[in-house]
Amino acid sequence: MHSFYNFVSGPLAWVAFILFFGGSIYRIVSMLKLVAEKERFIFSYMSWRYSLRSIIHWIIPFATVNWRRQPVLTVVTFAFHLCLLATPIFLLSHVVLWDEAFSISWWTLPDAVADIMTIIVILGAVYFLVRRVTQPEVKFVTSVSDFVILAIVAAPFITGFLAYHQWLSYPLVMCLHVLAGDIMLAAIPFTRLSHMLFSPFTRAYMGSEFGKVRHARDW
Amino acid sequence: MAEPSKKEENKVVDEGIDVGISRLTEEKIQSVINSVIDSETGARLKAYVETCIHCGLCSEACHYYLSHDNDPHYSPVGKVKQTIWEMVRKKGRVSPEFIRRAAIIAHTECNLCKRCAQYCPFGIDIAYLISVVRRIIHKLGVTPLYLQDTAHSHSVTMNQMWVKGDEWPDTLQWQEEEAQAEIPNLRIPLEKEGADVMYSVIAPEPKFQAQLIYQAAVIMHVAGVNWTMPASVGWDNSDMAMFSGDNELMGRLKRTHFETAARLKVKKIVMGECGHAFRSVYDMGNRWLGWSMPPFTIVHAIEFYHDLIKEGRIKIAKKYKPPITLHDPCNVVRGGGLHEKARYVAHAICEKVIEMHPNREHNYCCCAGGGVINTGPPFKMTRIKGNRVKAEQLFGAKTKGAEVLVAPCHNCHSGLHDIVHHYEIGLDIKFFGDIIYEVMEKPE
Amino acid sequence: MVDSRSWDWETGEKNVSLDSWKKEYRWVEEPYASPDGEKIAAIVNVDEGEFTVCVNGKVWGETVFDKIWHLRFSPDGRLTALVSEMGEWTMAVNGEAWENKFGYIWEPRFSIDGTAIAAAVQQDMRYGMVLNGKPWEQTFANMTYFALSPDGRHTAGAVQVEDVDSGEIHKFQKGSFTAALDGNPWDMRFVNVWNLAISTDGEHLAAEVRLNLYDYTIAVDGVPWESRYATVWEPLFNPVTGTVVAPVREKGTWALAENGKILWDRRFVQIWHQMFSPDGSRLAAIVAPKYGRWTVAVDGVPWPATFATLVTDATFSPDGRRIAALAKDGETFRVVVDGNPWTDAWDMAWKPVFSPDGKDVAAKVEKKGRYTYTVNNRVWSRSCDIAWDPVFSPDGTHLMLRTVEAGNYVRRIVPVSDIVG
Amino acid sequence: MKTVTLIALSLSIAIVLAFTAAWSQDDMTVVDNAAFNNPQRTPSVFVHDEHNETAGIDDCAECHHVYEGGKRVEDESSEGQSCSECHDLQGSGNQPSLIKAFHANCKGCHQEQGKGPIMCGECHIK
Repeated sequence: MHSFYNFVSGPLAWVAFILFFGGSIYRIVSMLKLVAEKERFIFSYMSWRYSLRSIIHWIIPFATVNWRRQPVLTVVTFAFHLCLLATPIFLLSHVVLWDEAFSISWWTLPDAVADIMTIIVILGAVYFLVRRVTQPEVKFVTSVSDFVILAIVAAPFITGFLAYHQWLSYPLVMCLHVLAGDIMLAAIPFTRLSHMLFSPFTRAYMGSEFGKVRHARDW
Repeated sequence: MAEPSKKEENKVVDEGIDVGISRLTEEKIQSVINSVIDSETGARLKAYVETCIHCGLCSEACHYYLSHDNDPHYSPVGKVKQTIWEMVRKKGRVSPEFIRRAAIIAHTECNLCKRCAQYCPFGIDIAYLISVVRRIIHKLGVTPLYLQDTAHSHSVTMNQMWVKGDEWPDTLQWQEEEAQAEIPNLRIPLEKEGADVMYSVIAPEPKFQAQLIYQAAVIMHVAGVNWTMPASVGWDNSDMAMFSGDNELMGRLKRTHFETAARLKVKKIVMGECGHAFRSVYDMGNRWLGWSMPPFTIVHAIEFYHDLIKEGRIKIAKKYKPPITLHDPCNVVRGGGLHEKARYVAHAICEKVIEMHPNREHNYCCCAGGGVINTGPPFKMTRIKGNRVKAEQLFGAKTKGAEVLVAPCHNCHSGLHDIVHHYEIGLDIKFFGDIIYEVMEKPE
Repeated sequence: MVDSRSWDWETGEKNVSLDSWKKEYRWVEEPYASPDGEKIAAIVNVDEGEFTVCVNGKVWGETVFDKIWHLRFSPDGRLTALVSEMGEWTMAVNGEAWENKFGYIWEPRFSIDGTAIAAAVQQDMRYGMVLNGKPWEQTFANMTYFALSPDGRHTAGAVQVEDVDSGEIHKFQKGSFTAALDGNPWDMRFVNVWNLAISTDGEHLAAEVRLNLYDYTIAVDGVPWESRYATVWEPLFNPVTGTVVAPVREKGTWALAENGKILWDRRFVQIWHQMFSPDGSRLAAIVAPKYGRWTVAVDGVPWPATFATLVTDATFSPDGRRIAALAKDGETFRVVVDGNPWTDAWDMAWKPVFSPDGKDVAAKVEKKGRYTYTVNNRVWSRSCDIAWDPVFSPDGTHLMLRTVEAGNYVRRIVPVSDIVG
Repeated sequence: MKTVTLIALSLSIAIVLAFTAAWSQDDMTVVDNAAFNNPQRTPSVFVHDEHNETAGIDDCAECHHVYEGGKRVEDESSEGQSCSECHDLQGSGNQPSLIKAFHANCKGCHQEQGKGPIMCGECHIK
C-alpha cells in the first residue's frame, strides 16, 4: 500500500499537476488561437470594464435575476464551488505536504472547518445529483458524462472525508483519495470541468457584447 | 437522440421544409454540417458546447418553455441538445428526419431573443448556437417556405415584400400627397443629398401600413428635421436573410442600405419602429461586412422620438388618455438598451403608463421575432401556443388598468396582435408613432 | 468628357438672388446648380398639385406639372426632372417632356458626357429602360438593376423572364432572372442578377449572378465564369483591355478576381468599389485589411493608414498616378490623398476632385451645417449655406466655386493659389 | 519529490543517530505535542523503545541531533532538550518548523527505510 501511496502522491501527482497546469494553459491558449484564426472580430468587442461588470455580478450570490429566482440552488452552488476550491488549497494536511516537498506554505483552515466544508461539497454534489435526476429540464439535457464529472469532483472529497475520519480501511481510502485528487486535476482541462477555465472568457465576452454594444445588462 | 417532443404528433406541413427534406441524403447532410462547423464556426461554438454544464438554468428564460408547462424540449438548452449538440457529437451523421425536427426547432421554436443569455451563468450565447443551426438548415435547403420566400424577395428587390422599384417612390409620393391635405407644405424629400437624416423603414410599411410613413413625415416636418428618403434600393432596412441563415444575402442587403446612406451624404440613419432591422443594421449585417460598428450612427425611432421630445422639437398638445402598457422589444432593448428612453417617451406622451412584469431587458419576447412570424401560417399556432406566458403577462397589465399596448417594433406588433386576439386579452396595440402623431402639436 | 473650355473662367463673381423665389411660390425645394455654374434651379410649388421649376428666377417651360421630382443637371448642362401629368410620368429636359409617357419612371442615369439620359420605366406593370425618350421594345415582368454604358449608347437591366408568384420558392430557385442589353435578354436563367456593367465599347455586359442559393459568380455576355464563389460584388470592365474584374468571397475572405482567376495575392476582410486608372494600368479598391479597419489598396497593396468607420468616394487622378478618398473615423470625415489624411476633420465631405494635371485636389466639406472647400489640405476662408462640388479650370489654375450665401447664389472663379496660399 | 526525499532521509539518519544514546523512554507512547497551541491532529503514535528496538537504532543523536551554523555537529546529541526548544512553530531560515521537523524526522526515515507509517492517519490516529 505504501508503494501505491508513494506512486499516486509522487509520480502520478506530478503527472496530474502537469496535466492540470499544462492542459489548462494549452486549452486556453489554443482557444485564444482559434479566436485569432477564425473569429478575430471577438477581440474588437472585448472590454475590461464590461467583462468585469458581468463577472462580478455573476460571482456574487443573488446579484443577478437568475440567482434570485433560484435561491436554494444559488446557496448550494456558491457554497459548493467556494468549498470545492478553498478546501483543498487551504487544508492543513495539503499545506504540510507542500511544505515538506517544496518548503512553501500558507495559511490553513482549522481541520474542523475544513471538515464542514468537505461535507458541504459532498452535500452539494448530492444536491446536484438529485437535481439532475429529478428536475425534468436538467434530466432532459443530462448525459452519462454529467454523472461522470460529478463523480470525479465528489470522489476526492468523499475519500478525503473518510480518510480524515479514518473510517473504513484507512490506508486504502487514503490511497484512493490521492488517486481521486489526481484524476480530478487531470480531468479539469479535458472534460466539461473546463468550465472552470472557459467560463470567465465566455462570461467576459457576453458581458462585453451586452455592455459595449447592446447597452444592456446581462444578468 | 432525444425522445420526441409531445407536439410532434401533429406534424405541420411546410413546403419549404418538406420538399427540402425529400431531397436530402445522409451524405449531403454530413458534408454540409461538417463544412459549416469546420469552416464557419470557431472558438465560440467550441467553448459554448464544452463549457455548458447542462444545468438547465436557462430554461425559465424561455417563453416557449414557460408556455409549454416547463416542457424541457422547449428550454434553450433542450433545443440546443436536440440540434447542434447532436450534430457536433455525431459529426454530422444525422438523419433527414432529425434535420426536419432541427429546422422546426431552430426556425419556429426560438426567436433568437437572447433572454436566455441573461440567465446562463456562463453567458453562453444560445441564440448564436441556434443561428448556426439555421445556417446549416439554409445550406441544406430546408428553410420554411414563407421565410425562404421573404429571403427571395430580399434577393430580388432588396426589400422584404417584393416591392418593385417604381412602387416605392410612388408610395412615398402618394403619402406625401395625402399628408399635404393636412399640412399643405409637407414634403417627403426624396434623394436629397446632404440631408442630416436618412429615414429607412421596413417593406411592410409601404406595402400595408403606409400611414406609418405619413405619420413619420408629419413628425419630421413638425420637428423641422432635414431628412430624406432614398428612391432607389437601400430604403428597406429589414433583413430576413439574417434569420434564414443566408449570411451572404444579409451582407448584400446591409451593404445596399449603408451605401445608400453614404451616397445620400447623410449623417445618421433614423429607422422606423422595427426591432429586427435594428439588430440587422446595428449588430449583425455590419459585422459580416467587416464593420465592427455601423458606418453611420443608427438611431432607432424610440431614441429619435426621445431626442425630439427632450429637445422640445415636438411638443405634446394633450397627453394620450387611455392607460398604456409598454412592451420592450428584444432587439432594441436587450439589443440596444433603449428601455429607459422608451419610458421617457411613454411618460411624455401618455397620461398613465402601467408597467408589465417582467420588463426592460427581462421582458418576455413577443414570439414573432427572429424570423418566426415570417415562417407564416403553418406555424402561427406554434407562436401563439408558444407564448401563453406573454398573454398572462399582458393580462396582468390589463388587470392593473392598461387599455393600450405600445409595441415599438413591427414584429412585436404583429405577434402581439395574434396573442391579444387568441387569448382575448382586449388591448389595443399601437406604435409610439401612432400616439405621437395623435397628441403632438401640429400646424393649424 | 464634358469640355469646360468654353465656360466663363474670367468673371470673378456672378450672383443670382434666391430670396425673391420664396415670395413667389408656395414653397421652393432644394436648389441645384448647373455644371458650368451659370444656372441655379429648384422645383417650386405654384399651387396645390401644381409644380414647375424655377431657373435663375424664370419659370421652366410652359407646362405646369402635377408633380416634379429628381431635378438634376446633366453633365452637359441640360436640366432634367421626372415629371407627372394626368397620372402619367416621363422625363422633362429643359422643361420639355418626352413624348413617350409611362406608368412610372425612376433612377435616371447620365452618360459621362451627358448626351445620353436613361431611366427605368414601368408601363402596364411591364418593365424596361428608356434611353433618350425611347423605351425598349421588349419589356419584362420585373427589372431590378440598371446600367447605362459610359458612352451612352446602350442600356441594360436585370430582368425577370419567367413569371414566379410569391411563395413559389422552388420555381424561383430554378432561375427566373437574366440580364438584358438594350432589351435583349441573355439565354441563361439565374436565381438572381445584380449590378450590371457595360464595357467601354458598349459591346459587352457583365453582371453578378447567383446560380443557386449558394453559388455566385460573374457572367459576361450571358456566360458565367467557371469559378464559383460564396458571393461576389460588382464587376468592372478594364477600360482598355476589356477584362472583367470583380471582388469574390472564398472561405470567409475577399479576393479580387479577373475573368475568373484570382488577381491580387493578398486577401482582405472586405474589398469593393474597385476602380481602374483612366489608362487601365492601375487597379485600386476600397478594402478592409483587418476587421473594423478600412483603407484603399492599390494593385493589391493597402495604404498603411487605416480608418475605423468608413472609406468612401475613392477617385484616381486623371493621370492615374494619385488617388484621393474620404475616410471617416467616429463621426468625422477627412480627405485622404495617397494614404495621407489631411489635417481638418469635417462633419461631412464630398468626393475629392483632381485638377486636370493631377497636382491639386479639392473637395467640398461641411461642419456644423456650414459648407466650404478644402484644397491641398488648406481650407477656403469663407463658409456658405449651400455648396456644390468644386470644378477646376481646364488649365488647373482656377476653381469654380458654386455656393449659396445669404440668400444669393454665387458663382466664383477663384485662383487655386488664393486658397492654397 | 525524490530529491526532497533524499534530503529528508539523510537528515533523519543524522537525527536518529544523535538521539539514540540518550535516556530510554519506555513510558513514551505518543510524541509530545504540548508545544502546539491548538493541535489539529492527535499526537503521533510513537512508542519510543519499541520503535528503536524494532528499527535497530542505538545512537540517540540519530533523532536528537544538534545543528550549529547550519551544520550538523558530530558526536553531540540533544536528548535532554525538547524538540521545540530549537524548532519553533514557524521555523526560520534553515531551521524547519516543529511540524516539519517531526515529519522529516519520522516520515523521512520511514520513506528511506521503506518501513513504518507514512500517511497522515497512520501516525495521527483518531
